[in-house]
Amino acid sequence: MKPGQKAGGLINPDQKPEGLISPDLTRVMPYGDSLNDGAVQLSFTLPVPPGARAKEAARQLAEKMGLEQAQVVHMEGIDPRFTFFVVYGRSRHWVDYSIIKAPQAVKQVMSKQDVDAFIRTKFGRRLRIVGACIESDAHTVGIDAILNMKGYNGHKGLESYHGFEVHNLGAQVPGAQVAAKAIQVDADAILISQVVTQKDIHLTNLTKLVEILEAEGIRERIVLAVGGPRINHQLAQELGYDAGFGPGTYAGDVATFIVEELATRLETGTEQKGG
Amino acid sequence: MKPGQKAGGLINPDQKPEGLISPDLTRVMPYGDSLNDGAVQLSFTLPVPPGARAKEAARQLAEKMGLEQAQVVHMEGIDPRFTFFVVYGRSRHWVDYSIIKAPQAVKQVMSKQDVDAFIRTKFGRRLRIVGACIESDAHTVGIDAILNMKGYNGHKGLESYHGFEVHNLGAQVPGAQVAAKAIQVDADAILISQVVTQKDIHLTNLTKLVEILEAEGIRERIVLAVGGPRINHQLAQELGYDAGFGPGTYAGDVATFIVEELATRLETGTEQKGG
Amino acid sequence: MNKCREAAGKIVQETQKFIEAHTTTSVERAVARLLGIDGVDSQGVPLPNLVVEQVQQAGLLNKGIAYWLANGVLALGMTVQELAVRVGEGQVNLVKLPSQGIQQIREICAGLAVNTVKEISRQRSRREELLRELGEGQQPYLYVIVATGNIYEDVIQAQAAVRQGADIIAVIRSTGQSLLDYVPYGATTEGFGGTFATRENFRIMRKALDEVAGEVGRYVRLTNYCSGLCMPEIAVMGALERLDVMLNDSMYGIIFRDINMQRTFVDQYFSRMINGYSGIVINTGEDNYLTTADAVEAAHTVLASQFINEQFALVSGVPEEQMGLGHAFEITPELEDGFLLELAQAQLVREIFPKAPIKYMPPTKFMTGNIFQGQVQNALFNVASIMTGQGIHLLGMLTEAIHTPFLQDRYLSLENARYVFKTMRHLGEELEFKEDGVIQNRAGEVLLKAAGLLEEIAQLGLMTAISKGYFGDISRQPDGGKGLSGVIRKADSYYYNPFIKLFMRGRDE
Amino acid sequence: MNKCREAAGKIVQETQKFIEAHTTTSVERAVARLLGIDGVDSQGVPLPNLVVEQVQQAGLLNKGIAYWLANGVLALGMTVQELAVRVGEGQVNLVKLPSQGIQQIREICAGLAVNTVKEISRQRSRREELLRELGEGQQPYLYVIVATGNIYEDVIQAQAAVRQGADIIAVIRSTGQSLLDYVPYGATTEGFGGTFATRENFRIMRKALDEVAGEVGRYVRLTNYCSGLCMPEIAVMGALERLDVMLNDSMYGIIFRDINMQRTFVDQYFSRMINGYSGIVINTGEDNYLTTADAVEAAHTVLASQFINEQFALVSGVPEEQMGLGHAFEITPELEDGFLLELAQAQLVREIFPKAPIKYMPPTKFMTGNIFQGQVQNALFNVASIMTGQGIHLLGMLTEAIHTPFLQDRYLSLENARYVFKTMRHLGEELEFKEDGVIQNRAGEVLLKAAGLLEEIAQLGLMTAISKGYFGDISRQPDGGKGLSGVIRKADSYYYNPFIKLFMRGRDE
Ligand code: B12
Ligand code: B12
Ligand SMILES: Cc1ncc(COP(=O)(O)O)c(C=O)c1O
Ligand SMILES: Cc1ncc(COP(=O)(O)O)c(C=O)c1O
Repeated sequence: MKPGQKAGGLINPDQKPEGLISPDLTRVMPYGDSLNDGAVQLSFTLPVPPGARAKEAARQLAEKMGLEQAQVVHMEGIDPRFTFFVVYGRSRHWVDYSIIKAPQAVKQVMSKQDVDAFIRTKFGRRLRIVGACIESDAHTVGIDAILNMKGYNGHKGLESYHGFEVHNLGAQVPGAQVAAKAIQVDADAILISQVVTQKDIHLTNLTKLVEILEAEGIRERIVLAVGGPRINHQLAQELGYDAGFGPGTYAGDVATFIVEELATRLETGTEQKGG
Repeated sequence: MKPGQKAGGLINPDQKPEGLISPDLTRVMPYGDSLNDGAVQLSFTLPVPPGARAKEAARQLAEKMGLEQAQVVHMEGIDPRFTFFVVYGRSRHWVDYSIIKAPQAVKQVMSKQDVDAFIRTKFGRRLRIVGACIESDAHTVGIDAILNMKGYNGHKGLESYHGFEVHNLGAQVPGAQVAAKAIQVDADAILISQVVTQKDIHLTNLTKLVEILEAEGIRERIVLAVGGPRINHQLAQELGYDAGFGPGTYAGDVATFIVEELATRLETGTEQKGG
Repeated sequence: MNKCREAAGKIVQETQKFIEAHTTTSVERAVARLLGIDGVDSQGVPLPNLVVEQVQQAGLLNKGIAYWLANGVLALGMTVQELAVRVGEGQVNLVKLPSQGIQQIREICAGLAVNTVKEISRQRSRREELLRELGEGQQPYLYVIVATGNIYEDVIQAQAAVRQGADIIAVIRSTGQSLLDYVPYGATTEGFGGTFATRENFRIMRKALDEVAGEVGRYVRLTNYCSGLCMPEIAVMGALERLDVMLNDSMYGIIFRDINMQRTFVDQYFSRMINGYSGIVINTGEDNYLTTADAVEAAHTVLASQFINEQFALVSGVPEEQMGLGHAFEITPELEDGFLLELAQAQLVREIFPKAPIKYMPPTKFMTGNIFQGQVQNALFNVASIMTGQGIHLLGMLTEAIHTPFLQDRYLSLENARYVFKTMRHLGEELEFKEDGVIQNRAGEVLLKAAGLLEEIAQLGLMTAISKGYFGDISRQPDGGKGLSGVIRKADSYYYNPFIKLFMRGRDE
Repeated sequence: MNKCREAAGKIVQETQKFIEAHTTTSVERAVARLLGIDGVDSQGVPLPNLVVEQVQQAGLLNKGIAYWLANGVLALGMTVQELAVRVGEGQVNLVKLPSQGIQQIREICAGLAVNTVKEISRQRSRREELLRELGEGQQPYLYVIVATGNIYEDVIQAQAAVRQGADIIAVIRSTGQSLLDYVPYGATTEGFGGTFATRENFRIMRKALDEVAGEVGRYVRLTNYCSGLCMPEIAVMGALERLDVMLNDSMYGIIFRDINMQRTFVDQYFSRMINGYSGIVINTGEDNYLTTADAVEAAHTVLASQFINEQFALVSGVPEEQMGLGHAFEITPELEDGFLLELAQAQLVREIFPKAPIKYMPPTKFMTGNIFQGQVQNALFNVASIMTGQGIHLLGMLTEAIHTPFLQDRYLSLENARYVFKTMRHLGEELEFKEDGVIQNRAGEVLLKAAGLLEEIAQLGLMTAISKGYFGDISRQPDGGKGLSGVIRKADSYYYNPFIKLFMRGRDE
């Protein structure tokens, strides 16, 4: 560059180019170091030995995934038959963020006081909760975080609410046992936790429970919710649950959902229980 | 599971299921922990604030890239306007590995002795090489690894070959200077290195050099090769070079290419120089 | 330190009285296996279960299954396996057969037992031979898990890991297996979060590892779980199929699987006897406390449990060299100077159990979906391990919070550890902890609290202590939990189990 | 250690004689800027270049540009800037104007100079004020680069980094700028591997950082490169726009950019004077040796260069507290106990220059496309830094071998370092290195070799030593390289530069 040439475009310093900071929300693309550069990182293993052909295969795969200028930046044979790749590229794809909906079980989380007050006024009795980590799953930390007095991250669990009577059945509880307990205590809500997801075992377990509850004729009578690291509200609803809760859930979220849901049912005449 | 139920399928232990170890090479898919599970890891940043909608946007993007069961396993707001994601999913895509070609500049690398012997017998004179890291690029380690006596990883550089006379011009050499030097020493080959690739500066620099060489009328007379961490043979050819060399190249690779290429030209009558 | 050992000794001696007066269905099934029974009936029910159930239903298991089997063999003149098959077919009822002379019965048993014990010794010698021949990796051993649910995929993953430097391969069990009151049979391809522990699966993996060990010129150890309702049976399978390491804890099942404590105590005793004799290193499960409890507050409970596990191991004939006592790197990343506390604990355990191949577990509960940061957490864990010279180093996986390891996850973790271990190989020897500094003081504090805890437990008795929630904040009742119905009071001198003497004698020689 | 300092002192004194007898076009352009000239002509050529070239072409720059500008101001009765604009328009030739009295000229100059120097002092006070008001991060400071090539994207990236914990933001320059013999002008959006260093870009980033500093309640330092053919001019721009840190090395340009050594030595002297006076911390570039040389073999050359940089800094008025001497974590991961050598070096540098805010560079050349392993390499670098208490900690990026950092790369690196620094905060204080161990011995060895090297260089003279390839294995000739034509012998007492006294006095006060 000679002095006469300008170093880059000369721009009026007072006029910040707006595009840089306000992406078009109807066409949101990944961002690496420039708006809409589409920068994406990938890693995967292919069942082929390392070499120029393997590298090209990885590049082609990335291209099929919609990456332009895909660069295989790392290739390592991790076994005679397998090769690991790290790829960077520019995604052609975009999403229309402006129309994305991600329905949540709860809009506005109530405080513990408010929940208790709401229960007192609306129901005039304690609500009965049965909770469990079902079938082969023994990960109780999540459900305990929701149910136990102590709670999680400073958020007390449902046991600490005046308005709830909590029956925490613990780990590896067969679905039938959950149903039996719910019938025994005449539960208002059943809270399920599922953490292990390998080979979609959680879907199997959760579906099975719904079937049991239906067979026992109590599905309609109770609020049925599920939580876990790979659960979200939409998935839960697809599985026949009333609500689903993912990572970062606290007792307050599910408490709010339960009372609001029961109140709605009461109003629409679908809640039948007494005190 | 009751004792009567079998734990998984009962399989004849002597008959190893072949599919598990021999993937179909016409439909190669990523491998996580089971053949053809398509497991792929992604990470990227979107220019939207974190939240349920952002997570859903990330999931949709992964889906557009062809991932099934895409799981956003990590979401972190790294600025009020930007969110970082880690996603795992199962790629629907596959590549036909059986037909992949990845042409390389050299098929069979010759030893140093063989190259020298080849030069002695075929050309009967030393071949003259001009090397440089051109334009704004100052990364000389790569070109030095190829040219300098010392070489790289125990592979001596071209200077150590009897059959080459090497002129290493160093860093940030303008294209015009490369051409001048090549004319001055009546070079047989020009070796270029390009390391910085941001905003495709390497493409600009490399194209410019070809134009200069053509303008000087020497392009056809010399073997022109380029190397660098983001260079491969195909890209180089597209840019008008005779060969391209990527990471892990040693002097032997390029030496073999130069002598083979010059020999071919000699045979087909396109090489014109004397000793 | 001595106080701790004394108190733990007292605790174990007390419990040992109960243990020695009892047997369990799973101990007896293990005996049946040791006498030569294997396989399933036409419904897939394991034969050891069928024979033991038959005797138990008659209320006669208190004499020991060995007695009944030998009696049957004598009465019907067939092999034990044939006998079991007949039981399975409903053609024989063991307790209805005419009684044979007790002298003869014992002779038959002794003969069968010696054969099996010899086979176990052969496997032990084979291991020693291979170790001599091939050598082994440097400590800390690199230990990784495979957990695809499919034994054939596991083999692929395991062999790749070995080629990447792994010294120990653990085949993780499917969820739920620990609560099965039988051991599944055959090669299996459908587990959840792990692969079923079956004898055939053990065999397949053993063969695969021996193969790749030859290739890499390094003996590769195989690990499985000797835990749950079938502890002793799995110990038998492991002994016969030359497993090298077994997850085996005296209290894990009680606390984390709600298995009845009487059952667990009796089961662990016999299983450890077998492990001890087979030269198998046991791995205890103290790390599990820290997945629910806070690692800073509960550090002393880990140490206390290690002392108890040590004493239980000693009384069942497991030498110190086979005690892979467990602990874990589980302090929150948010704590300033948290690493100093991790170092203190790691160094403390290392010094208190100098001969034990301490098992060090990676961060798990503070791992997140941020796999990039996960690599860093695991790197610091690797640093702590090499600085303090741990024995068995379980590799943390960057995807811990996401899925059981992919092929590439294991490769990345192994690369991480190999680099850290190499570049810091002798760092521990170069450094001294400041006198009276944070690290030394922390170690002292943890030891002191452990001693206090152990003395309290010694006073209360172990069962009462557990029922009061002394471990993992979880309280279990002596009559609660799964498997109590399988606990049987021995018929004193009528009870017969030929293996106890053989295994315990083996140790004294 | 004392031997090293003495030898380095001698080396610098020798070179200083040459330096003080010369000026350069870039020193004079810096003076022009300090006197108030800014902007470009209609062709985009910077006015400081135009005025200096005009005088140089007349062969009269040996009196100093200050003389000619003041003369012009007096002769034409306009401001310096107006004068420069006219020169740009070809309407004025400075050397053709009637000579004014030398007394008046010096007065005019002194007046203009004092104004600028006051402005610089104001910026320095403003920095101190903001530091008092907002406070700052703990050392080691977290230093990250932005390098999008576009100043507006840089701002976005920089602000995000600060929110993630960064203490220092460096705007990396585009490739090639260091060889430009002028400073580009205005806001720029198209650089390669970096963003052009222009005064406007400095201003935009300074404003953005002050903004976000207020938000996070922590002063954020801004770094750029005072390096290349325009060293002194960039020093002026940095002083006026309140940069806080400047890459500024006495030999980097010679060795790594093939800039003429006479030019560099003269330029670095005046630029350091400005940096010193402005309270700007200089960062030296010894880390660069290790990107080409082997870190184990060449460790002592790093140390030797640090001693030389220290002495050059001292003679130009840079106090120790502003000397960010550079070194780097660049030992191959393949070397057993390599980390021990890294620790030895880091500790050594720390102890030899106790007041200097040592700049510690991350692994670069052994970084690969394996970003996951890159996180681990960077984690160990972070460990070494916190254990030895470095001052300025340049964050390694997991994508080092791939591209200049993405937004997420910086976030991941910051998270890495924040975690390591927190969990190991006082680890260094807890540990002692074994007497006579590997680490201590290595440190001793490196120091000894550095002393030997410095004494050899002192004997040879620095220019000869460089021409013999003593640094970075690269040999440069006194008459070779770029920019020699810009070196001018001062016309002894006729040479006039009002700033030297002002800046050097400022220091003594
Ligand atoms: C702790 C732990 C254990 C402990 C469990 C102790 C206990 N009492 O829970 C122990 C050591 C026993 C264990 C064992 C096993 N584990 Co585990 N374990 C973990 C670990 C490290 C942490 C899980 C945890 O406690 N998270 C903290 C809680 C608070 O988070 P959470 O569960 O997501 O809960 C939150 C939300 O999801 C939600 N939530 C959850 N449930 C519910 C319910 C309701 C109603 C609501 C409203 C909300 C809600 O709210 C909670 C608070 O915000 C994870 C790895 C990891 N870092 O995530 C592996 C992990 C979950 N385990 C795993 C596996 C495979 C196992 C084993 C099967 C391994 C084996 N084969 O031996 C065993 C067997 C367990 C079994 N039978 O299920 C895998 C699961 C893989 C998969 N995706 O399928 C993981 C991911 C580890 C891995 N990468 O392999 N484990
Ligand atoms: C060392 C280094 C430097 C040194 C260079 C010293 C020197 N004399 O070369 C210094 C410190 C000076 C430097 C400076 C800069 N660097 Co630099 N540097 C690196 C680093 C760490 C290593 C590069 C290297 O030496 N690799 C080793 C060699 C052996 O590998 P190689 O070049 O790929 O060569 C092999 C093959 O590619 C091939 N090959 C290469 N050339 C040729 C030619 C032929 C003919 C053949 C046959 C083969 C061949 O064979 C070689 C041997 O196998 C990389 C990061 C990294 N870890 O890769 C960054 C990196 C290359 N640098 C980078 C940048 C941006 C810069 C700067 C522009 C930063 C700045 N703005 O100040 C400056 C300016 C330099 C300039 N003007 O070009 C970026 C480039 C980003 C991009 N993709 O565009 C990188 C990737 C770092 C980063 N992430 O930001 N750098
Ligand atoms: C001692 C012990 N046994 C068993 C297990 C495995 O659990 P499960 O009971 O589900 O097989 C663990 C967990 O790590 C353990 O530490
Ligand atoms: C002192 C110094 N100046 C400048 C640079 C940057 O290089 P360039 O000359 O390309 O601006 C570096 C590189 O890190 C450096 O250390």
